Amino acid sequence: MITTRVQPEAFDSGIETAALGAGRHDIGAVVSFTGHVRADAGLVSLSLEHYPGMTERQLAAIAAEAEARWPLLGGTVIHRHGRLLPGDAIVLVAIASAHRGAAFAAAEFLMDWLKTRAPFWKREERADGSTAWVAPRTSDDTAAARWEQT
Amino acid sequence: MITTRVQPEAFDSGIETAALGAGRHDIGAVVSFTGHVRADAGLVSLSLEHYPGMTERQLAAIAAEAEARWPLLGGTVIHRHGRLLPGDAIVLVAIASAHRGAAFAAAEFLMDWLKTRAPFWKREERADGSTAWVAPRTSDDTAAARWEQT
Amino acid sequence: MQLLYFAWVRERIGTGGETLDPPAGVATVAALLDWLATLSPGHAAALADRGAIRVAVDEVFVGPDAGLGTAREVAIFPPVTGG
Amino acid sequence: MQLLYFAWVRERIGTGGETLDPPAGVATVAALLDWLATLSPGHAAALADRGAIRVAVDEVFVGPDAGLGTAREVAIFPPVTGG
Repeated sequence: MITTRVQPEAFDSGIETAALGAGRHDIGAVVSFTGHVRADAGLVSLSLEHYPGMTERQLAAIAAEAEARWPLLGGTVIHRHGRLLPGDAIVLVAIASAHRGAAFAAAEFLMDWLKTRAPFWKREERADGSTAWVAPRTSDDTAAARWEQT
Repeated sequence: MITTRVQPEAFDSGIETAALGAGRHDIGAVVSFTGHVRADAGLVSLSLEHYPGMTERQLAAIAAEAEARWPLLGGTVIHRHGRLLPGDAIVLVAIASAHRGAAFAAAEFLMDWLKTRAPFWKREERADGSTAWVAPRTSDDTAAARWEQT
Repeated sequence: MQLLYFAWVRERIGTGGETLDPPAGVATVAALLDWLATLSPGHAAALADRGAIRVAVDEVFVGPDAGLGTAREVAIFPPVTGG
Repeated sequence: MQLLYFAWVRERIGTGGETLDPPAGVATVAALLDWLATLSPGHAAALADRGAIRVAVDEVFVGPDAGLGTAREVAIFPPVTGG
Protein backbone atom coordinates (compact mmCIF):
# COMPACT_ATOMS: atom_id res chain seq x y z
CA MET A 1 0.00 0.00 0.00
CA ILE A 2 3.00 2.26 0.60
CA THR A 3 4.89 2.51 -2.67
CA THR A 4 8.68 2.82 -2.40
CA ARG A 5 11.05 4.03 -5.11
CA VAL A 6 14.83 4.50 -5.34
CA GLN A 7 15.81 6.63 -8.31
CA PRO A 8 18.31 9.18 -9.63
CA GLU A 9 15.54 11.26 -11.25
CA ALA A 10 13.97 14.32 -9.65
CA PHE A 11 10.40 14.03 -8.38
CA ASP A 12 7.55 16.47 -7.73
CA SER A 13 6.43 16.25 -4.10
CA GLY A 14 3.17 18.07 -4.79
CA ILE A 15 2.10 15.73 -7.58
CA GLU A 16 3.16 12.60 -5.69
CA THR A 17 1.34 13.72 -2.54
CA ALA A 18 -1.83 14.80 -4.34
CA ALA A 19 -1.99 11.42 -6.10
CA LEU A 20 -2.54 9.69 -2.75
CA GLY A 21 -5.87 11.40 -2.16
CA ALA A 22 -7.19 11.59 -5.73
CA GLY A 23 -10.73 10.22 -5.97
CA ARG A 24 -10.71 9.01 -2.35
CA HIS A 25 -13.36 10.01 0.17
CA ASP A 26 -12.02 8.03 3.14
CA ILE A 27 -8.78 9.98 3.59
CA GLY A 28 -8.95 12.76 6.16
CA ALA A 29 -5.25 13.52 6.53
CA VAL A 30 -2.27 13.66 4.19
CA VAL A 31 1.17 14.41 5.61
CA SER A 32 4.19 14.89 3.38
CA PHE A 33 7.82 15.39 4.24
CA THR A 34 10.34 16.53 1.64
CA GLY A 35 14.05 16.65 2.44
CA HIS A 36 16.19 19.12 0.51
CA VAL A 37 19.94 19.66 0.07
CA ARG A 38 21.06 22.62 2.20
CA ALA A 39 23.99 24.78 1.07
CA ASP A 40 25.64 24.78 4.49
CA ALA A 41 29.27 25.86 4.80
CA GLY A 42 30.09 26.20 1.12
CA LEU A 43 28.48 22.97 -0.03
CA VAL A 44 28.53 22.65 -3.82
CA SER A 45 26.93 19.25 -4.25
CA LEU A 46 25.81 16.20 -2.33
CA SER A 47 26.36 12.76 -3.87
CA LEU A 48 24.33 9.84 -2.59
CA GLU A 49 25.75 6.35 -2.94
CA HIS A 50 23.49 3.41 -2.19
CA TYR A 51 23.49 -0.37 -2.06
CA PRO A 52 21.36 -1.46 -5.03
CA GLY A 53 19.11 -4.34 -4.08
CA MET A 54 19.39 -3.95 -0.34
CA THR A 55 18.13 -0.35 -0.52
CA GLU A 56 14.89 -1.39 -2.20
CA ARG A 57 14.54 -4.28 0.23
CA GLN A 58 15.07 -2.06 3.28
CA LEU A 59 12.65 0.59 2.06
CA ALA A 60 9.99 -2.05 1.53
CA ALA A 61 10.64 -3.49 5.00
CA ILE A 62 10.45 -0.05 6.65
CA ALA A 63 7.21 0.69 4.78
CA ALA A 64 5.73 -2.63 5.88
CA GLU A 65 6.65 -1.83 9.47
CA ALA A 66 4.80 1.51 9.26
CA GLU A 67 1.74 -0.21 7.81
CA ALA A 68 1.79 -2.69 10.68
CA ARG A 69 1.97 0.06 13.29
CA TRP A 70 -0.65 2.56 12.02
CA PRO A 71 -3.95 2.37 10.11
CA LEU A 72 -2.78 3.93 6.84
CA LEU A 73 -4.70 4.49 3.60
CA GLY A 74 -1.76 4.96 1.28
CA GLY A 75 1.77 6.24 1.07
CA THR A 76 4.71 7.02 -1.18
CA VAL A 77 8.39 6.95 -0.29
CA ILE A 78 10.94 8.17 -2.83
CA HIS A 79 14.68 8.38 -2.15
CA ARG A 80 17.08 9.73 -4.76
CA HIS A 81 20.68 8.73 -5.34
CA GLY A 82 23.42 10.30 -7.44
CA ARG A 83 24.68 13.89 -7.48
CA LEU A 84 22.33 16.56 -6.11
CA LEU A 85 22.64 20.33 -5.88
CA PRO A 86 21.58 22.77 -3.13
CA GLY A 87 17.81 23.09 -3.08
CA ASP A 88 17.25 19.70 -4.74
CA ALA A 89 14.79 17.34 -3.11
CA ILE A 90 16.44 14.15 -1.81
CA VAL A 91 13.62 12.27 -0.18
CA LEU A 92 9.83 12.26 -0.03
CA VAL A 93 7.64 10.53 2.53
CA ALA A 94 3.91 11.10 1.93
CA ILE A 95 1.30 9.33 4.06
CA ALA A 96 -2.50 9.23 3.92
CA SER A 97 -4.77 8.17 6.76
CA ALA A 98 -8.26 8.81 8.11
CA HIS A 99 -6.89 10.94 10.94
CA ARG A 100 -3.89 13.19 11.41
CA GLY A 101 -2.31 11.40 14.37
CA ALA A 102 -1.49 8.26 12.41
CA ALA A 103 -0.36 10.20 9.34
CA PHE A 104 2.06 12.40 11.29
CA ALA A 105 3.42 9.51 13.35
CA ALA A 106 3.98 7.22 10.36
CA ALA A 107 5.71 9.96 8.35
CA GLU A 108 8.08 10.76 11.23
CA PHE A 109 8.75 7.10 11.84
CA LEU A 110 9.58 6.48 8.18
CA MET A 111 11.98 9.41 8.08
CA ASP A 112 13.71 8.35 11.30
CA TRP A 113 14.15 4.80 10.03
CA LEU A 114 15.24 5.90 6.57
CA LYS A 115 17.95 8.00 8.20
CA THR A 116 19.29 5.13 10.26
CA ARG A 117 18.42 1.90 8.42
CA ALA A 118 18.45 2.57 4.68
CA PRO A 119 21.85 1.94 3.04
CA PHE A 120 22.63 5.39 1.64
CA TRP A 121 25.82 7.37 2.15
CA LYS A 122 26.25 11.08 1.48
CA ARG A 123 29.43 12.69 0.23
CA GLU A 124 29.75 16.46 0.28
CA GLU A 125 31.65 18.44 -2.32
CA ARG A 126 32.74 21.88 -1.06
CA ALA A 127 33.63 25.13 -2.79
CA ASP A 128 37.35 24.60 -2.05
CA GLY A 129 37.26 21.36 -4.04
CA SER A 130 37.46 19.07 -1.01
CA THR A 131 35.04 16.22 -0.45
CA ALA A 132 33.96 14.55 2.76
CA TRP A 133 31.65 11.72 3.71
CA VAL A 134 28.85 12.90 5.98
CA ALA A 135 29.12 11.48 9.50
CA PRO A 136 26.01 10.01 11.09
CA ARG A 137 24.21 12.33 13.50
CA THR A 138 23.61 11.21 17.05
CA SER A 139 20.27 13.03 16.91
CA ASP A 140 19.16 10.68 14.13
CA ASP A 141 19.93 7.66 16.28
CA THR A 142 18.07 9.25 19.17
CA ALA A 143 15.09 9.98 16.94
CA ALA A 144 15.03 6.43 15.59
CA ALA A 145 15.28 4.96 19.09
CA ARG A 146 11.89 6.54 19.93
CA TRP A 147 10.23 3.83 17.86
CA GLU A 148 11.91 0.81 19.43
CA GLN A 149 9.30 -1.46 20.91
CA THR A 150 10.17 -2.60 24.39
CA MET B 1 7.05 34.59 8.34
CA ILE B 2 4.18 32.12 8.54
CA THR B 3 1.44 33.37 6.22
CA THR B 4 -2.14 32.68 7.34
CA ARG B 5 -5.25 32.79 5.15
CA VAL B 6 -8.95 32.22 5.77
CA GLN B 7 -10.88 31.80 2.54
CA PRO B 8 -13.83 30.05 0.87
CA GLU B 9 -11.79 29.25 -2.26
CA ALA B 10 -10.06 25.92 -2.90
CA PHE B 11 -6.25 25.81 -2.68
CA ASP B 12 -3.52 23.60 -4.14
CA SER B 13 -1.43 22.07 -1.35
CA GLY B 14 1.38 21.09 -3.71
CA ILE B 15 1.80 24.56 -5.15
CA GLU B 16 1.54 26.27 -1.75
CA THR B 17 4.06 23.88 -0.21
CA ALA B 18 6.54 24.07 -3.08
CA ALA B 19 6.45 27.88 -2.91
CA LEU B 20 8.03 27.75 0.56
CA GLY B 21 11.25 26.22 -0.73
CA ALA B 22 11.53 27.93 -4.11
CA GLY B 23 14.95 29.51 -4.61
CA ARG B 24 16.01 28.76 -1.03
CA HIS B 25 19.18 26.84 -0.15
CA ASP B 26 18.87 26.98 3.63
CA ILE B 27 15.73 24.84 3.93
CA GLY B 28 16.37 21.16 4.62
CA ALA B 29 12.88 20.04 5.57
CA VAL B 30 9.38 20.85 4.39
CA VAL B 31 6.41 19.23 6.13
CA SER B 32 2.89 19.71 4.88
CA PHE B 33 -0.41 18.59 6.34
CA THR B 34 -3.63 18.69 4.33
CA GLY B 35 -6.97 17.91 5.95
CA HIS B 36 -9.73 16.56 3.71
CA VAL B 37 -13.48 16.03 4.13
CA ARG B 38 -14.19 12.34 4.73
CA ALA B 39 -17.48 10.81 3.53
CA ASP B 40 -18.11 8.99 6.80
CA ALA B 41 -21.60 7.63 7.52
CA GLY B 42 -23.43 9.09 4.56
CA LEU B 43 -21.96 12.59 4.74
CA VAL B 44 -23.02 14.72 1.77
CA SER B 45 -21.35 18.00 2.67
CA LEU B 46 -19.54 19.79 5.47
CA SER B 47 -20.22 23.49 6.03
CA LEU B 48 -17.71 25.54 8.00
CA GLU B 49 -18.91 28.61 9.83
CA HIS B 50 -16.33 30.96 11.28
CA TYR B 51 -16.02 34.18 13.26
CA PRO B 52 -14.69 36.74 10.78
CA GLY B 53 -12.05 38.94 12.35
CA MET B 54 -11.34 36.72 15.33
CA THR B 55 -10.45 33.80 13.04
CA GLU B 56 -7.72 35.76 11.29
CA ARG B 57 -6.49 37.09 14.62
CA GLN B 58 -6.34 33.62 16.18
CA LEU B 59 -4.54 32.10 13.20
CA ALA B 60 -1.94 34.86 13.34
CA ALA B 61 -1.50 34.34 17.10
CA ILE B 62 -1.13 30.57 16.70
CA ALA B 63 1.41 31.08 13.90
CA ALA B 64 3.38 33.53 16.04
CA GLU B 65 3.42 30.99 18.88
CA ALA B 66 4.89 28.35 16.53
CA GLU B 67 7.56 30.77 15.35
CA ALA B 68 8.49 31.50 18.95
CA ARG B 69 8.82 27.81 19.78
CA TRP B 70 10.80 26.47 16.80
CA PRO B 71 13.45 27.82 14.40
CA LEU B 72 11.32 28.00 11.26
CA LEU B 73 12.22 29.25 7.78
CA GLY B 74 8.72 29.79 6.45
CA GLY B 75 5.19 28.52 6.60
CA THR B 76 1.71 28.73 5.17
CA VAL B 77 -1.58 28.07 6.96
CA ILE B 78 -4.81 28.09 4.95
CA HIS B 79 -8.22 27.30 6.43
CA ARG B 80 -11.34 27.24 4.27
CA HIS B 81 -14.89 28.11 5.27
CA GLY B 82 -18.20 27.59 3.50
CA ARG B 83 -19.69 24.41 2.04
CA LEU B 84 -17.25 21.61 1.23
CA LEU B 85 -17.77 18.21 -0.38
CA PRO B 86 -16.18 14.81 0.39
CA GLY B 87 -12.56 14.80 -0.76
CA ASP B 88 -12.25 18.59 -0.61
CA ALA B 89 -9.26 20.01 1.23
CA ILE B 90 -10.25 22.01 4.34
CA VAL B 91 -6.95 23.03 5.84
CA LEU B 92 -3.27 23.23 4.93
CA VAL B 93 -0.34 23.63 7.28
CA ALA B 94 3.03 23.73 5.50
CA ILE B 95 6.24 24.42 7.41
CA ALA B 96 9.86 24.83 6.29
CA SER B 97 12.89 24.52 8.54
CA ALA B 98 16.56 23.57 8.38
CA HIS B 99 15.87 20.21 10.05
CA ARG B 100 12.95 17.81 10.13
CA GLY B 101 12.38 17.77 13.89
CA ALA B 102 11.29 21.41 14.06
CA ALA B 103 9.22 21.16 10.88
CA PHE B 104 7.26 18.11 12.06
CA ALA B 105 6.75 19.50 15.56
CA ALA B 106 5.57 22.92 14.39
CA ALA B 107 3.15 21.40 11.85
CA GLU B 108 1.61 19.10 14.47
CA PHE B 109 1.42 21.92 16.98
CA LEU B 110 -0.33 24.21 14.49
CA MET B 111 -2.90 21.53 13.62
CA ASP B 112 -3.59 20.73 17.28
CA TRP B 113 -4.09 24.40 18.11
CA LEU B 114 -6.18 25.07 15.00
CA LYS B 115 -8.50 22.25 16.05
CA THR B 116 -8.98 23.61 19.55
CA ARG B 117 -8.42 27.39 19.37
CA ALA B 118 -9.54 28.65 15.97
CA PRO B 119 -13.20 29.76 15.86
CA PHE B 120 -14.60 27.41 13.22
CA TRP B 121 -17.66 25.19 13.54
CA LYS B 122 -18.53 22.29 11.25
CA ARG B 123 -22.04 21.27 10.30
CA GLU B 124 -22.60 17.96 8.56
CA GLU B 125 -25.28 17.39 5.96
CA ARG B 126 -26.25 13.73 5.57
CA ALA B 127 -27.80 11.68 2.78
CA ASP B 128 -31.12 11.49 4.67
CA GLY B 129 -31.37 15.29 4.61
CA SER B 130 -30.54 15.75 8.29
CA THR B 131 -27.86 18.13 9.52
CA ALA B 132 -25.82 18.07 12.70
CA TRP B 133 -23.14 20.23 14.26
CA VAL B 134 -19.93 18.29 14.77
CA ALA B 135 -19.11 17.74 18.44
CA PRO B 136 -15.58 18.46 19.62
CA ARG B 137 -13.37 15.39 19.98
CA THR B 138 -11.72 14.64 23.30
CA SER B 139 -8.69 13.40 21.37
CA ASP B 140 -8.22 16.89 19.92
CA ASP B 141 -8.15 18.41 23.41
CA THR B 142 -5.69 15.72 24.50
CA ALA B 143 -3.48 16.43 21.48
CA ALA B 144 -3.55 20.17 22.11
CA ALA B 145 -2.72 19.69 25.79
CA ARG B 146 0.65 18.16 24.77
CA TRP B 147 1.86 21.65 23.95
CA GLU B 148 0.90 23.36 27.22
CA GLN B 149 3.99 24.81 28.83
CA THR B 150 4.16 24.07 32.51
CA MET C 1 -22.88 45.98 23.43
CA GLN C 2 -22.65 43.94 20.24
CA LEU C 3 -23.57 40.28 20.80
CA LEU C 4 -22.53 37.65 18.21
CA TYR C 5 -23.81 34.06 18.08
CA PHE C 6 -22.32 31.16 16.11
CA ALA C 7 -23.24 27.59 15.14
CA TRP C 8 -26.11 26.06 17.18
CA VAL C 9 -26.13 29.00 19.59
CA ARG C 10 -27.00 31.18 16.60
CA GLU C 11 -29.62 28.71 15.38
CA ARG C 12 -31.35 28.40 18.77
CA ILE C 13 -31.41 32.15 19.42
CA GLY C 14 -32.55 32.68 15.86
CA THR C 15 -30.11 35.42 14.88
CA GLY C 16 -26.40 35.84 14.24
CA GLY C 17 -26.18 38.90 16.46
CA GLU C 18 -27.97 41.72 18.22
CA THR C 19 -27.11 44.97 19.94
CA LEU C 20 -28.15 44.97 23.60
CA ASP C 21 -27.68 47.13 26.66
CA PRO C 22 -27.28 44.84 29.69
CA PRO C 23 -28.41 46.20 33.09
CA ALA C 24 -25.76 47.90 35.22
CA GLY C 25 -25.37 44.91 37.57
CA VAL C 26 -24.18 42.61 34.75
CA ALA C 27 -20.40 42.81 35.21
CA THR C 28 -19.10 39.34 34.31
CA VAL C 29 -19.47 36.87 31.47
CA ALA C 30 -21.43 34.50 33.71
CA ALA C 31 -23.82 37.30 34.70
CA LEU C 32 -24.26 38.25 31.06
CA LEU C 33 -25.19 34.67 30.15
CA ASP C 34 -27.66 34.55 33.04
CA TRP C 35 -29.29 37.75 31.86
CA LEU C 36 -29.35 36.73 28.18
CA ALA C 37 -31.07 33.45 29.11
CA THR C 38 -34.08 35.47 30.41
CA LEU C 39 -34.67 37.30 27.15
CA SER C 40 -36.56 34.60 25.21
CA PRO C 41 -37.18 30.84 25.12
CA GLY C 42 -34.63 30.69 22.27
CA HIS C 43 -31.96 32.40 24.36
CA ALA C 44 -32.79 30.11 27.28
CA ALA C 45 -32.49 26.99 25.09
CA ALA C 46 -29.21 28.15 23.56
CA LEU C 47 -27.62 28.85 26.93
CA ALA C 48 -29.15 26.00 28.98
CA ASP C 49 -25.97 23.87 29.03
CA ARG C 50 -23.32 26.28 30.23
CA GLY C 51 -20.64 23.57 29.97
CA ALA C 52 -21.13 23.63 26.19
CA ILE C 53 -20.87 27.42 25.90
CA ARG C 54 -17.69 29.32 25.05
CA VAL C 55 -17.27 33.08 25.04
CA ALA C 56 -14.92 35.59 23.43
CA VAL C 57 -14.81 39.21 24.57
CA ASP C 58 -13.48 41.57 21.91
CA GLU C 59 -12.15 38.52 19.98
CA VAL C 60 -10.31 36.97 22.95
CA PHE C 61 -11.46 33.68 24.56
CA VAL C 62 -12.43 34.22 28.21
CA GLY C 63 -13.84 32.17 31.07
CA PRO C 64 -17.16 32.77 32.90
CA ASP C 65 -15.53 34.81 35.64
CA ALA C 66 -14.04 37.34 33.22
CA GLY C 67 -15.19 40.90 33.72
CA LEU C 68 -16.98 42.68 30.87
CA GLY C 69 -15.30 46.04 31.56
CA THR C 70 -15.71 48.19 28.47
CA ALA C 71 -16.33 45.24 26.14
CA ARG C 72 -17.70 46.28 22.77
CA GLU C 73 -18.23 42.80 21.25
CA VAL C 74 -19.14 39.58 23.04
CA ALA C 75 -19.34 36.37 20.98
CA ILE C 76 -21.09 33.25 22.29
CA PHE C 77 -20.69 29.84 20.67
CA PRO C 78 -20.14 26.09 21.18
CA PRO C 79 -16.63 24.59 21.47
CA VAL C 80 -14.79 25.04 18.18
CA THR C 81 -14.44 22.18 15.68
CA GLY C 82 -12.22 23.47 12.89
CA GLY C 83 -9.11 21.99 11.34
CA MET D 1 31.97 -15.14 -1.44
CA GLN D 2 31.04 -11.80 -2.99
CA LEU D 3 32.36 -8.85 -0.97
CA LEU D 4 30.84 -5.37 -1.52
CA TYR D 5 32.29 -2.11 -0.19
CA PHE D 6 30.56 1.27 0.04
CA ALA D 7 31.45 4.92 0.76
CA TRP D 8 34.87 5.43 2.41
CA VAL D 9 35.33 1.69 2.93
CA ARG D 10 35.17 1.36 -0.86
CA GLU D 11 37.54 4.29 -1.36
CA ARG D 12 40.15 3.00 1.10
CA ILE D 13 40.10 -0.54 -0.23
CA GLY D 14 40.16 0.84 -3.75
CA THR D 15 37.37 -1.24 -5.25
CA GLY D 16 33.59 -1.54 -4.94
CA GLY D 17 33.78 -5.29 -4.57
CA GLU D 18 35.74 -8.49 -5.01
CA THR D 19 35.16 -12.22 -4.97
CA LEU D 20 37.15 -13.94 -2.25
CA ASP D 21 37.39 -17.36 -0.68
CA PRO D 22 38.02 -16.94 3.06
CA PRO D 23 39.92 -19.72 4.88
CA ALA D 24 37.87 -22.46 6.50
CA GLY D 25 38.35 -21.06 10.02
CA VAL D 26 36.61 -17.78 9.20
CA ALA D 27 33.10 -18.46 10.53
CA THR D 28 31.85 -15.08 11.84
CA VAL D 29 31.62 -11.50 10.62
CA ALA D 30 34.29 -10.42 13.11
CA ALA D 31 36.65 -13.16 11.88
CA LEU D 32 35.99 -12.16 8.28
CA LEU D 33 36.91 -8.52 9.05
CA ASP D 34 40.09 -9.69 10.83
CA TRP D 35 41.08 -11.76 7.82
CA LEU D 36 40.21 -9.04 5.26
CA ALA D 37 42.35 -6.53 7.18
CA THR D 38 45.42 -8.70 6.45
CA LEU D 39 44.96 -8.61 2.68
CA SER D 40 46.43 -5.17 1.90
CA PRO D 41 47.28 -1.82 3.52
CA GLY D 42 44.08 -0.46 1.97
CA HIS D 43 41.97 -3.21 3.57
CA ALA D 44 43.75 -2.60 6.89
CA ALA D 45 43.09 1.17 6.72
CA ALA D 46 39.44 0.68 5.78
CA LEU D 47 38.80 -1.72 8.64
CA ALA D 48 41.01 -0.16 11.34
CA ASP D 49 38.14 1.42 13.30
CA ARG D 50 35.73 -1.47 13.82
CA GLY D 51 33.31 0.81 15.68
CA ALA D 52 32.74 2.67 12.41
CA ILE D 53 32.13 -0.47 10.35
CA ARG D 54 28.71 -1.90 9.58
CA VAL D 55 28.02 -5.20 7.82
CA ALA D 56 25.14 -6.73 5.90
CA VAL D 57 25.08 -10.44 5.05
CA ASP D 58 22.89 -11.25 2.07
CA GLU D 59 21.33 -7.77 2.36
CA VAL D 60 20.50 -8.03 6.07
CA PHE D 61 22.27 -5.92 8.73
CA VAL D 62 24.16 -8.12 11.20
CA GLY D 63 26.47 -7.67 14.17
CA PRO D 64 30.10 -8.84 14.47
CA ASP D 65 29.14 -12.11 16.16
CA ALA D 66 26.86 -13.19 13.32
CA GLY D 67 27.82 -16.44 11.64
CA LEU D 68 28.63 -16.42 7.95
CA GLY D 69 26.94 -19.77 7.28
CA THR D 70 26.32 -20.07 3.58
CA ALA D 71 26.51 -16.32 2.96
CA ARG D 72 26.80 -15.45 -0.72
CA GLU D 73 27.16 -11.66 -0.39
CA VAL D 74 28.77 -9.68 2.43
CA ALA D 75 28.65 -5.88 2.28
CA ILE D 76 30.92 -3.68 4.43
CA PHE D 77 30.32 0.05 4.89
CA PRO D 78 30.23 2.98 7.33
CA PRO D 79 27.07 3.88 9.27
CA VAL D 80 24.38 4.99 6.85
CA THR D 81 23.56 8.67 6.31
CA GLY D 82 20.58 8.76 3.97
CA GLY D 83 17.28 10.57 4.24
